Amino acid sequence: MTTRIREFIKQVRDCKTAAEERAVIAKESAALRTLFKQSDGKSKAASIAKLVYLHMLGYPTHFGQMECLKLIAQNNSNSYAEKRIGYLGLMSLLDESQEILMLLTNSLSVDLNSKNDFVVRTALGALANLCSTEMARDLSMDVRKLMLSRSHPIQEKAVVCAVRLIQKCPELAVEFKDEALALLDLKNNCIVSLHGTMLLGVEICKHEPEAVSWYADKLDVMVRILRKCIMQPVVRTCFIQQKILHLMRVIGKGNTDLTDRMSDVLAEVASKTDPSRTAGSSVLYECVRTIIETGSVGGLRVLAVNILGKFLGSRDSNLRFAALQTLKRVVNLDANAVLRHKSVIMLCIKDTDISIRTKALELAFELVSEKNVEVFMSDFLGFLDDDDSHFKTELVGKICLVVETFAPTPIWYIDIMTEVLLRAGKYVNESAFRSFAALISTAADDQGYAVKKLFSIISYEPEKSNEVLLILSLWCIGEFALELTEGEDAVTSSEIVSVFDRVMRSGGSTKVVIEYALTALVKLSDRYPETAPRIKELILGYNASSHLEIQQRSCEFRRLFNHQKILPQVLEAMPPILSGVAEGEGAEGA
Amino acid sequence: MSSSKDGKRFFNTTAKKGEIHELKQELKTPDKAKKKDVVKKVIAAMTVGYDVAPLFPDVVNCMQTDDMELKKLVYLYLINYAKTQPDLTLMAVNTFVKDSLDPSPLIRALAVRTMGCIRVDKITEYLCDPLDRCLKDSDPYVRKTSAVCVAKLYDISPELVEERGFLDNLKDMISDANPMVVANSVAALSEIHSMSGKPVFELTSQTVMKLLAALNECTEWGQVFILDSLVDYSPKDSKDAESVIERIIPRLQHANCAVVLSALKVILKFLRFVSDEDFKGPMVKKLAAPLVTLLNTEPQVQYVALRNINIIIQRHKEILQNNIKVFFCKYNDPIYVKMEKLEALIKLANAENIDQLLLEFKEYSTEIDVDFVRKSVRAIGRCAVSIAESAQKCIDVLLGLIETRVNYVVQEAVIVIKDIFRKYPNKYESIISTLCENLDTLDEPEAKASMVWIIGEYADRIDNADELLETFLETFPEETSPVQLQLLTATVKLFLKKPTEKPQEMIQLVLSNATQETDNPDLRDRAYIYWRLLSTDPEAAKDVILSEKPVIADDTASLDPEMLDGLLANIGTLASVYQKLPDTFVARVRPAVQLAAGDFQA
Amino acid sequence: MIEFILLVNRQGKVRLTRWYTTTSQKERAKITRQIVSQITHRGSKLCNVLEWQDKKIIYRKYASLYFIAGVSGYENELSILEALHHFVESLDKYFGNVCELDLIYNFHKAYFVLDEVFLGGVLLETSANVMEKKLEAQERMMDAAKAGLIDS
Amino acid sequence: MATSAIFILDLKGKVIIYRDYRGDVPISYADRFMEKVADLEDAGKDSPIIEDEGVTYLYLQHSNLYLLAVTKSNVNAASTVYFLHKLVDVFTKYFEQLEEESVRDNFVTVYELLDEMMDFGYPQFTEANILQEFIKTEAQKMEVTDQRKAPMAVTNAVSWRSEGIKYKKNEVFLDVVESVNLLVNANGSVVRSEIMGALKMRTYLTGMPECKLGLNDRVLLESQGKSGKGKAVDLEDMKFHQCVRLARFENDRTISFVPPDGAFDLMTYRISSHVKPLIWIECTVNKSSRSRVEYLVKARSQFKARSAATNVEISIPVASDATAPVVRASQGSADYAPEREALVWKIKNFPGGKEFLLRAKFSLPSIEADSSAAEGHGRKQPIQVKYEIPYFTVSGIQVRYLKVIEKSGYQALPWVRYITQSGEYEIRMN
Repeated sequence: MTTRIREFIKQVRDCKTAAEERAVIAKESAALRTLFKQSDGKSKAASIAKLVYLHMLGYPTHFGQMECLKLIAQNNSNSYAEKRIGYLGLMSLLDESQEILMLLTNSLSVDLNSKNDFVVRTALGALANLCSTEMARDLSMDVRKLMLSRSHPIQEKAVVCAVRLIQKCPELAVEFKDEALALLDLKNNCIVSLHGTMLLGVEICKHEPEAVSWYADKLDVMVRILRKCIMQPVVRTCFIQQKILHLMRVIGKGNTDLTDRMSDVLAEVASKTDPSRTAGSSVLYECVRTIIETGSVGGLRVLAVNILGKFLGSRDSNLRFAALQTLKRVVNLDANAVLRHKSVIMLCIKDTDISIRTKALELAFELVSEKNVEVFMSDFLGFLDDDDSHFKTELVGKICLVVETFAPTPIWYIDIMTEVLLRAGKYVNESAFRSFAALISTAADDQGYAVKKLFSIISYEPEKSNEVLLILSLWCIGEFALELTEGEDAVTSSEIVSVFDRVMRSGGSTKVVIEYALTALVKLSDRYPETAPRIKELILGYNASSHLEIQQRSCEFRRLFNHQKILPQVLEAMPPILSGVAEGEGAEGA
Repeated sequence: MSSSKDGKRFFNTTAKKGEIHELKQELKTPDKAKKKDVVKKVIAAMTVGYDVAPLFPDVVNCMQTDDMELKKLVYLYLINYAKTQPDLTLMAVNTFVKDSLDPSPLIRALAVRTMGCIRVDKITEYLCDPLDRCLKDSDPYVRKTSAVCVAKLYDISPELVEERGFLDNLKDMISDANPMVVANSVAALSEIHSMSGKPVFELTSQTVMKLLAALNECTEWGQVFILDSLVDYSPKDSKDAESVIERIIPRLQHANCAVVLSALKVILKFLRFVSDEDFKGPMVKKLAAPLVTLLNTEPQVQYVALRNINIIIQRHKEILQNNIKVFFCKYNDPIYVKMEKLEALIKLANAENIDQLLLEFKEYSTEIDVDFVRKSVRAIGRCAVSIAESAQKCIDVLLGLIETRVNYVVQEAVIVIKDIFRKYPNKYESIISTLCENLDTLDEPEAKASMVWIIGEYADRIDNADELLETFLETFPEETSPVQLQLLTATVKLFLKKPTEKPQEMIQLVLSNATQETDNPDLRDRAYIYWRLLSTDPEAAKDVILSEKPVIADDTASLDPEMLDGLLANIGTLASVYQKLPDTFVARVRPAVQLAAGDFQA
Repeated sequence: MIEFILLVNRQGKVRLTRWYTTTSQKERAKITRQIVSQITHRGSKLCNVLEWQDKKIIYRKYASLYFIAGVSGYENELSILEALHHFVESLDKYFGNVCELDLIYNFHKAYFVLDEVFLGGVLLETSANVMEKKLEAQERMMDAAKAGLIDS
Repeated sequence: MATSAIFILDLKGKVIIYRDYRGDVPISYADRFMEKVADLEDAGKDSPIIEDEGVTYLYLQHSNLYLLAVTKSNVNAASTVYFLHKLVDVFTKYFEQLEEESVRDNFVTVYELLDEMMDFGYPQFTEANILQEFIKTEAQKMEVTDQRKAPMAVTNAVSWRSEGIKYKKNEVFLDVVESVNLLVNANGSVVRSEIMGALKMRTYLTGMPECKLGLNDRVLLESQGKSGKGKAVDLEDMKFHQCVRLARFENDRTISFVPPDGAFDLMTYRISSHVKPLIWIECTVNKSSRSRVEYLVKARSQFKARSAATNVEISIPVASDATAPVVRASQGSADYAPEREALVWKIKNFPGGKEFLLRAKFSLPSIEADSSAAEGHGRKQPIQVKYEIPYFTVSGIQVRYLKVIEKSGYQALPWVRYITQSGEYEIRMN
């Protein structure tokens, strides 16, 4: 026997442990399965509601999916109530990946054409929430018809449903042209379906380039409605205003004539909206985005940037977040205007709120250029000791990128990157590592500087160095060892080999480190023949390694020693790595 | 945002306001029973995370009481908030000192115990006199508490401990008549010894005798302290070692698993000093039963035991070789226990038990937990590599598993078969065709790299090796480095073995991909070296690249002997669970000590 | 668009959930757990937007209940916040001084409200008053169809 | 070297009790712990010992609580984990049920106990019966005793028994309980079998009695040259309660002890010699279509007809989404237990040398469970069997004598019972 739903919920709530809960659920699920099997036509609505509850708690409900369909397909006096529960069940239990949806299309089609408005509305809701590409194609005609329904609630749902169908099946965008534009032509524009109409406009424009001009022709209508909205309390109209502003942004992008025609009303919204409550500030925020994205110039843009400045100085962290996010877009248009807020932005990076910090960090990096990179970098390096690993990954990734793009000199590049490798090597990704190697390989004059620096770092405590620092250093030493054994603070070849020895023995060294070490060693043996016996020995140690690549290298290199004649040729200096050769390469983590 | 204010309207429950103030008023009550209730409320609030620090003076005022329970509550409060209110805590000192002179040993001990937990410099000085007194108390309960207090004090101020000579007190207490006092003193000394990095506490054979005497009589926990300290003692000679072992061996019969493991640790260490093989042999046999019984405990304890067993059998495989059945996985074993049992089975596999083991591994390979299944497949491969005479059987099982076509099973099988090929060259290659049927299911780097290697290595035996490799080459730029490296080598091998038109095209493509089209320095190095070899001296290239490779080493006993010694000395501890030496996961407690250690190195 | 709406209490118990993208049940549970553990640890004065993987998590707390929206793309975060508030107001009007227990025992009704406010990942009804009328009408329709189909 | 703090958390990770011993792991680490546990569970890599950024978490779950020990040093993990289990024992003795509510209701007692059981992170004293003499819950406080005195036992060599216990009638009850663990492969071959034995004692004795127990232990009998008489057993690994003098046992295999008052486990032992499975099950599964399944189960008793197994319960796994099984059994009753995903077949009395049959039919839903939704426990359930056979031990172990000597010279009556029961009795299914 199944229990009444209220009692069932109470039973579940009374469970003290997860095991107890599982037991209660298992019993109830078994009872439901038995009930579903008895096809006595009794109402199963309550059981479907229980399924929704079970699903919400994360338990399997697959056994009840067919029941939902059966409930929907019923057409008797109770059908509205039962259908509604049936649809609720499906919307919770299913997602568009399940095949059972194929069976649903027919029921939906019937219900969309029902004489009962409530049934139509429920079906529209289910379609919008569950829509798959096939359903979108099969049912688009029904929806188009309903978009012009005289019932407002139906029309409203149909419009949003259309948005959803286009999302699922973009080629439908054109088909909705007539209805979409007709909505804007309706007399006595009812504010209610306007929201959906604008949404639909945005969606159609996204997929159909032509559509921008259809809507551009309707700009006057939009401006008129927007003006009307401004006169009313913002809480009532904020969503509509935002959507109009959004559509204006879409059609105005790159069209100076159109943006000129919008500028008055945009200025009006920007100056007349009261930002003290979320409803108002959300409109203001949307307006600013539209001004900036459409590329407005002059006073209007100054107005927009000033509003963002106010947001940035606000005590409300949501406004600060919005400002940081939008200023990032302003940087391309007018970096100086944003740079004026630099101190506040840097302060935000130290905020206690990770959301604000990450956004501020992104913005700060947008601001970096050749001119100011050194100043910014000293700030950035200061954040390296942060203990949030997500933040640090972001930070290090961005530092590497900036260094690569704006480094004034190779020496500076080398200094900054070694510091980053030393302090946060495990956050340096593979592509940054490769760019750094490429830089060293091309900066002929500074290779000595780089290799000496790296050698001194890893020879101090090789066991404690991180993998990226190690492989970079080993590779550089293998390639540019000659720079190391010459000039001031020269080291001997045997000292170099000793460091390799330590690195390879250290329990913490990974397979990749050993691979790099082997190749570097074989190069060294050619540069410094006196080290060859010792190196041979080291290499030999790996010839029975169970790791494929290590064994292959060890065996090959060992054999190579038998061909002394060709060694110098085979192991001569590698050609410099020209940067940007491998744009498409997957940059997996180091 | 202002609308968050109107948000308060919804879903609201009654707000708690002025609670602290209310408690403050209530604490003033003269009624003793009521006072205790209020302090309980304060502690309850503290427990759920309210900041009740503002009540500090009011709570401390309740400290002078005859009510034991109230006193304990106030002390508990003090421990929590002393740090935030050092000055006010000073107010409590007098009561502490008074309590340390109380006629009741429970109160004396409580005072000393609590004072040691208050980590406020100013207080610490006041602690010394009472501590000094209590270390010599007539009641053993007070003495055992005071012994621990010395360790507490050392943690706050090592200087004070040395100044006041408390270390000598502790050392004297090893001769105490009460076993618990001995045990706590030894625990405190051991910790101080390792914290200070100085030879504070060295065991002599006399102390060891005293400890062994106390061992029989103290609580189970005290036994653990004593046994753990004994591991630092190095016996004078074989006889000395034997006599200690004989005294400790009864501990293996103890119901407390920590006592058993710590006893094992000492015995295993001391056995290394024993030269008499007639003593050693039977002794080692005695270790099996207690280890096996540890597998009939709670899962968490089993886990610790299994991690330790997996260390012990790397040195003494013989102990458990005849007991493999106890490591068979049961339905209710948690996954962490199953994984460790499996590991033990792999380590204990030999030619005699392999048939039975293969049946088990096969059973596990059809389980649901992916990691467990993978490890089971890998286990079969590892057995094939380590037990030559069973390789064929293992391969048969693996082929059976490949037939299930379960994606991750196939990938894992490919990975281990590659190792089998390298262990037994020219023996099992007939199965290559079966492997080749499953190319399209491979999507993990390690499995892909293994398959590519197999194709390259046996290019001359696989008729369509070029076609197979070509399918992998299509995605060369997107592959991970390990796969790229294998593709590079395999293509070179193919070209050297079959220098026909197609391989020639392929080698061009790979070499240009791996030199000009990449910025991976390692891959480039490899490719250039191949390229130069091929262009300067193709015969040498053949000699170098296609050279015979030695049979791969068996890495079942993966730890090196030095590491293993370190872990064996740490049986029962976290180091054994992590299978890492303590200094790799324990942060140095004291910066001062760290400096000293640095000095020592330089 | 809004990819999902989530309503959980401070202990992480799910009270309402609606997903507008294809996500397996296991994935849903995982995302829910991760988000809840992050959000419940955030102080009350921090901002109501949290960047998480490729999404923005926008949430508001009402007493012990969190109303959460997972959003992808270039959305107006402040607008989503206002929309969540709008949803809460609708619930309040419908249940009359709504409390967590209403949502627990009448979860199906709460879903009906949710599906009138948000549809397919976008805000549907923007007026609280119209909303109230619509729900009332549906309620009458339900009653007319069959009284007490689901006991409550 | 020692535990930094002990936490008691609810299942959502909310701190109920936090007892800080060392001040180096603050309360906020409870959050990190919960995140880590959830992450590992998600990845199917749960472990009772977790390391994260230099802090180690050792924990176990008991009813709706987590008991958690944290440390930053290389602690004795065995000791710490075992200590957590001891905490469960002690709290359970104190509060009867250890769960969120009982901890909240008795939090003052919990703090007092944590104070006495551990000092500076070193485990100290965990004998519940002695602790109860000077730390009492609200409910126990009615009887007034002087709480200002620690019982002698806390620091005594005999730390498990107080002095001055008095009984009018001196009695000892000894239960010899043997459990048979069995693991059988799907093909019917016995993979593993062993006997786990326990001697459970309840003593009601006056004063400080000395007890001596004699068993038919082969090693002992042979050393005394008595191996010829009667049957002797090989007790492989004996583990004793801490009251037993281990050194004495090591010397001459004498089991001598001063018992605690009341109930305790005197010893456990293990015998891994092969035993014939006492109840044998065969199960044939017939899947006629994707959604129709039939089971045929045979149960046979393989012990002498004069004994009988009681309360036999055979649990046969079925799919978690099975619908309405139809079950027929030749003996006893069989029911579908969805919470166990099994058919449970109960037979009250199962005499030796008999065979019974069970047939079951059930269907599965036409729509298959989304594999990701079925939170599979990652294992295939075996057939499990429970039973008890009174007046019988598989090993043939016998108590030869139990002597009680007390200086007052009273006579104590020993009562001995034998029983065999199923242990982990698993038969794997295909």
